[in-house]
Amino acid sequence: MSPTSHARPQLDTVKHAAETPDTPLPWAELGLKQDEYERITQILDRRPTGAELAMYSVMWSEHCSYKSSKVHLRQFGEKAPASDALLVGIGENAGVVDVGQGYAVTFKVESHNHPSYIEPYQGAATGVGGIVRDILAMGARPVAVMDPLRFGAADHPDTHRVLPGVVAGIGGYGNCLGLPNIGGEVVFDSCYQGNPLVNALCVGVMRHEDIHLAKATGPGNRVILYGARTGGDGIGGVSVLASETFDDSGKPAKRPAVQVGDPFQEKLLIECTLEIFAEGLVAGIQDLGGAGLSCATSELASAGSGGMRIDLDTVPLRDASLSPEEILMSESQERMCAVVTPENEARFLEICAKWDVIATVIGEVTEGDRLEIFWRGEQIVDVPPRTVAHEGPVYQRPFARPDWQDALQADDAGALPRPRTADELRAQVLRLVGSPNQADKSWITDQYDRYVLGNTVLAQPEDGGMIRIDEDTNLGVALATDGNGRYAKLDPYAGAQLALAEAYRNVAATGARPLAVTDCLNFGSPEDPAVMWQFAEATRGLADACQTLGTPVTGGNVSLYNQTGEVAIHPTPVVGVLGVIDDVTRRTPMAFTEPGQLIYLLGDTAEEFGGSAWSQVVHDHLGGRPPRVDLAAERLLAEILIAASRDGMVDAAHDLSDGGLIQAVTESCVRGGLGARLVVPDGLDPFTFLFSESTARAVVAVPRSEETRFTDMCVARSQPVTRIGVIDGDAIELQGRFAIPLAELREAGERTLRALFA
Amino acid sequence: MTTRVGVVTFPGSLDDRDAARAVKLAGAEPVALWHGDKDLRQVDAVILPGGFSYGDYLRCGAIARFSPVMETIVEQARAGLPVLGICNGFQVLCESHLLPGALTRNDHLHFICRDQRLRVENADTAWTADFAAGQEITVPLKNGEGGYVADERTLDELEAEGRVVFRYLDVNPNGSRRDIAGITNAAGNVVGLMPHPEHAVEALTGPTTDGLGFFTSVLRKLVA
Amino acid sequence: MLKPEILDPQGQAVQRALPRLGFEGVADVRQGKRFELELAGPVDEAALERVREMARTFLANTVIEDFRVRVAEEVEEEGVGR
Amino acid sequence: MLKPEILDPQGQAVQRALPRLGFEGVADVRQGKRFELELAGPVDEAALERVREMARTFLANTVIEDFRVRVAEEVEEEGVGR
Ligand SMILES: Nc1ncnc2c1ncn2[C@@H]1O[C@H](COP(=O)(O)OP(=O)(O)O)[C@@H](O)[C@H]1O
Ligand SMILES: [Mg+2]
Repeated sequence: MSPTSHARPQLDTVKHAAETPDTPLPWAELGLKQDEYERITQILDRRPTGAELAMYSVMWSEHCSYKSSKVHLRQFGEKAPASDALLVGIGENAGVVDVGQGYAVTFKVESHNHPSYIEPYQGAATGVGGIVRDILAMGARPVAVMDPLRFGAADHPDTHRVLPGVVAGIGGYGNCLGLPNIGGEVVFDSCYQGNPLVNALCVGVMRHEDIHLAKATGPGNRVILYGARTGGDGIGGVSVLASETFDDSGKPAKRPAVQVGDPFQEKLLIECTLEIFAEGLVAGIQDLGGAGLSCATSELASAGSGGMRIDLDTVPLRDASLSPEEILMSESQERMCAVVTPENEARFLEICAKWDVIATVIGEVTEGDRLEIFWRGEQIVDVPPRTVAHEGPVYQRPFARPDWQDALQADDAGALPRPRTADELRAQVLRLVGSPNQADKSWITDQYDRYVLGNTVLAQPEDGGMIRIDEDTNLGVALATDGNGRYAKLDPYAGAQLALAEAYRNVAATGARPLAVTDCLNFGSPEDPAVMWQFAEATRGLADACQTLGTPVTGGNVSLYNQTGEVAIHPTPVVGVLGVIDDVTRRTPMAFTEPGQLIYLLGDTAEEFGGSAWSQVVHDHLGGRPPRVDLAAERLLAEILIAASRDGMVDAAHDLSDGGLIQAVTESCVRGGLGARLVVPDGLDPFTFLFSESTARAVVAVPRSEETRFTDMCVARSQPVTRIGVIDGDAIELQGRFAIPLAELREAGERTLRALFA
Repeated sequence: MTTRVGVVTFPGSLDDRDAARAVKLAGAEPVALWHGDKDLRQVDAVILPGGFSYGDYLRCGAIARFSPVMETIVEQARAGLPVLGICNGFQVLCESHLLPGALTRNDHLHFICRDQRLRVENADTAWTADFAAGQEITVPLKNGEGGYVADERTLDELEAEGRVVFRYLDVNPNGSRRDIAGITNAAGNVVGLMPHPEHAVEALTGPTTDGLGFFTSVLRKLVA
Repeated sequence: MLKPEILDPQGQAVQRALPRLGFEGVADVRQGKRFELELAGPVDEAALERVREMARTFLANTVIEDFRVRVAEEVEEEGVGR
Repeated sequence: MLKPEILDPQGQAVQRALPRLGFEGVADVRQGKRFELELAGPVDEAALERVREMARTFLANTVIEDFRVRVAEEVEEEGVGR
């Protein structure tokens, strides 16, 4: 299926294409639909050359063009809340947020799902590499990464192939780059069996004046490709791997679909690029990710004035046998493309040489509005770049609420048998705490460096990761990612809002003020109207909730076709929230560390078990409705948590999410090495108290001296607050019902993943 | 006159900024040294920081050992210049034969990042004088190839001469022989260890501030 | 060994270092793994077939690696690396 | 290859995994590295001596590793691994 393997003895130049209108081209194998191919011939007013076809096919793939999702994603812009914080919005490599004191922060989450299933180590590693380059391309120094992950059933043999490889790949790449890993997620569910989700988030910091955009302007300016040599990696990877459901046919022989990452090269690329930025040497810059040079050249040209000329022969190759089409499509990692004025060219190349980074002038910005590419002196591409990069196809895919949705929602988890005795209650607490999704994740997170750079204030297992960005003023940012596919399956609109609400709450629990959002929307095939409905509902839900909470979506990523045959994964919107904290020394950790401090529950608890961890662990059940979304309550709770942190009224805070109150209290106790005595509040039964997953809740530890001030503040602001116990001893005791030694809880939580994977 | 402590940056060094911060917090002046430069810029001591020099390809520290800056460091270390190798820096010191033995793949085959308790066995080196012998400290540990190995004769010699400077407590995180976390040369000016004292210098970001002692030790030694 | 078309960052790092160490004239370096297996029984064709199977399914990652099975110091065996 | 007296956790992990995968009868596994060098010039005794030197000083860490230099498919060379 490589374009060259078709009988085309002669170089397919623009001239040749014009003269041979009837030559058949493999557009279908390249993933293009008939009408898409016809549009290309209309745009060009002739048939495309092989090279042009290669470019259009990768750039018009689902992965690069967002053709199925675009019409829905628009809402993120249309409904974006007014925010002074947004410096760069959706559409650039990543959004940029003002965090004060002249600093700007850029962050984004992206998927590398399909490659990570085929080759877990390299797939995950290059996923980290790709997102880091996105952040770098904005002008920022990357300062931390996170990794929201979803795998099939924890005890499934294939999970034992995929998980260790993915974790080693994320660690292998991120650790070697010197970026602390400050959080993420690990979720097991058999719906991800053939479609694990490997999402990666990177956050970077810069000064306002350092923001760089991906555009090529100024005729005569040099286009410089720098970083690794170009090899045959991942050719067709974008269209075949990321956009179509797996099948083995049509992969080019001898052209690996798998890309291999070289984190050392990327580290050099980062340092070299930052030095280049510091000297103000670039006019525009773009990373090379999916679709490689096709993407970088067409996007740079399209976002700029339009004209660019590239001599493909100058591209440094790792494999001399590559055809020009393959060079254009190659996804070799660790490459960047910069636009540089002629005066700055020499200094640019000098800095690259200092860092041992290969840099080559491959072309220049031209007058006019055509992207022209030459090979062996002949022209093989002559296209309007906008048609490649920004004016791809847009689909209004049909969507319809699936007919099973009603039955699923009617299957209420509230009707499941509940524990009747104190012993049953106790046993179910231990089962919950030891279940793979709630269990301690340190077997995984211990494989990640959380200390490097020396600015990590909070990292896993805290609610959010926190990074100090100014060592003198103690300004910092906090980040959390969340997504609950079970909730989203029950109600995609609410599910997306719950993902946002949880991440927002996690950030607030650390004491930081939530500012902005990134998201990775992982769904099944958009060609299935039911999946498309889930997608439409989730995006609508997320956009609405972002509007209400005042946190704009700044960027993200869509991953479709996560399905095996007819069966799609649970709709899984993963949401990352970024918050700012003026003084990181005021952060609120999650650990209960002071005996005698009081434990308060913030928020209201109702009987809400649909999609809950309890229903999954104890009954293997998914049905009913997810917990009610209450964004006004989330907002109030966040304000309370932030004020309490700023004014030193709480020593610990931990948000409540899956697993409910008992899970949160267990985590805070285990982390602090102290037990707790809990009392069931009036009006609640012990089961609901322990396991309900009502939202907008958190537990806090309040020093006795602050008790009045804290509860007064809550009452004054109408924040529901209930005293539920005291930190004490070495067991968690539910008064009058049961006590579980802390050691037993710790052991139950820590044993699970080690037993499965160590 | 402030004491100048050089921190070498190899391509792929990661904890160089952390080491420089630690030097500063201890009251000395950090001086950036570049791998391609033989000149040590008149520093009074040198730190080889953690990271993945040259990607740790081939073997950890194997390629860095041949960099121009190492030529001068090896020479001056033999003449008494205090040198501290942390993690990757320790690996470079072993590859350079300034310290005996080698560091191999962790016995459990995973990278591991944890807060590690250590015992200071030798408080007489240039980098440990501010500790008391037998003192227990906690600093982060993070490595994939931190298993210390040497032949029995070398191990016995290290023990006999008091050149085991740190030993792992609670758990041996990587299969190091005799729980060895760090060693010194015979003169006591060159020290290498796998754990990262530079990550334990601020209460805000480290598990403890036990790591500061390394950097104040060398300062005191140099001023004295 | 990594397949020839797969990037080998380790081999490249070694190759780049060689001239600096004064070793010229090395046109290419690739780095791979080597396993020495000691079999309990006789090294007959059946045993070798088992070893090849082991290599194919476990020792090598045939998504990105080729392999060869060889009997030490004696026979030379070409494996089916893909 | 790691010297026989040096613990080889990778080889051991492989060996432990084999029976679980249904491969019995492997008495010992050791894992090492393999480098394929392509020389620009002729592979004569002088070139080989240079390669041996390269192995001794750089490719292998002779504190813990032995090595052998071999000319592909033709001559077999025993290195001086210690
Ligand atoms: N893959 C991962 N990488 C890094 N940190 C992780 C990963 N998975 C979970 N964590 C961390 O473990 C902690 C607990 O995770 P989780 O229970 O999902 O948190 P929450 O419910 O508060 O969102 C969090 O600090 C989270 O960031
Ligand atoms: Mg949380």
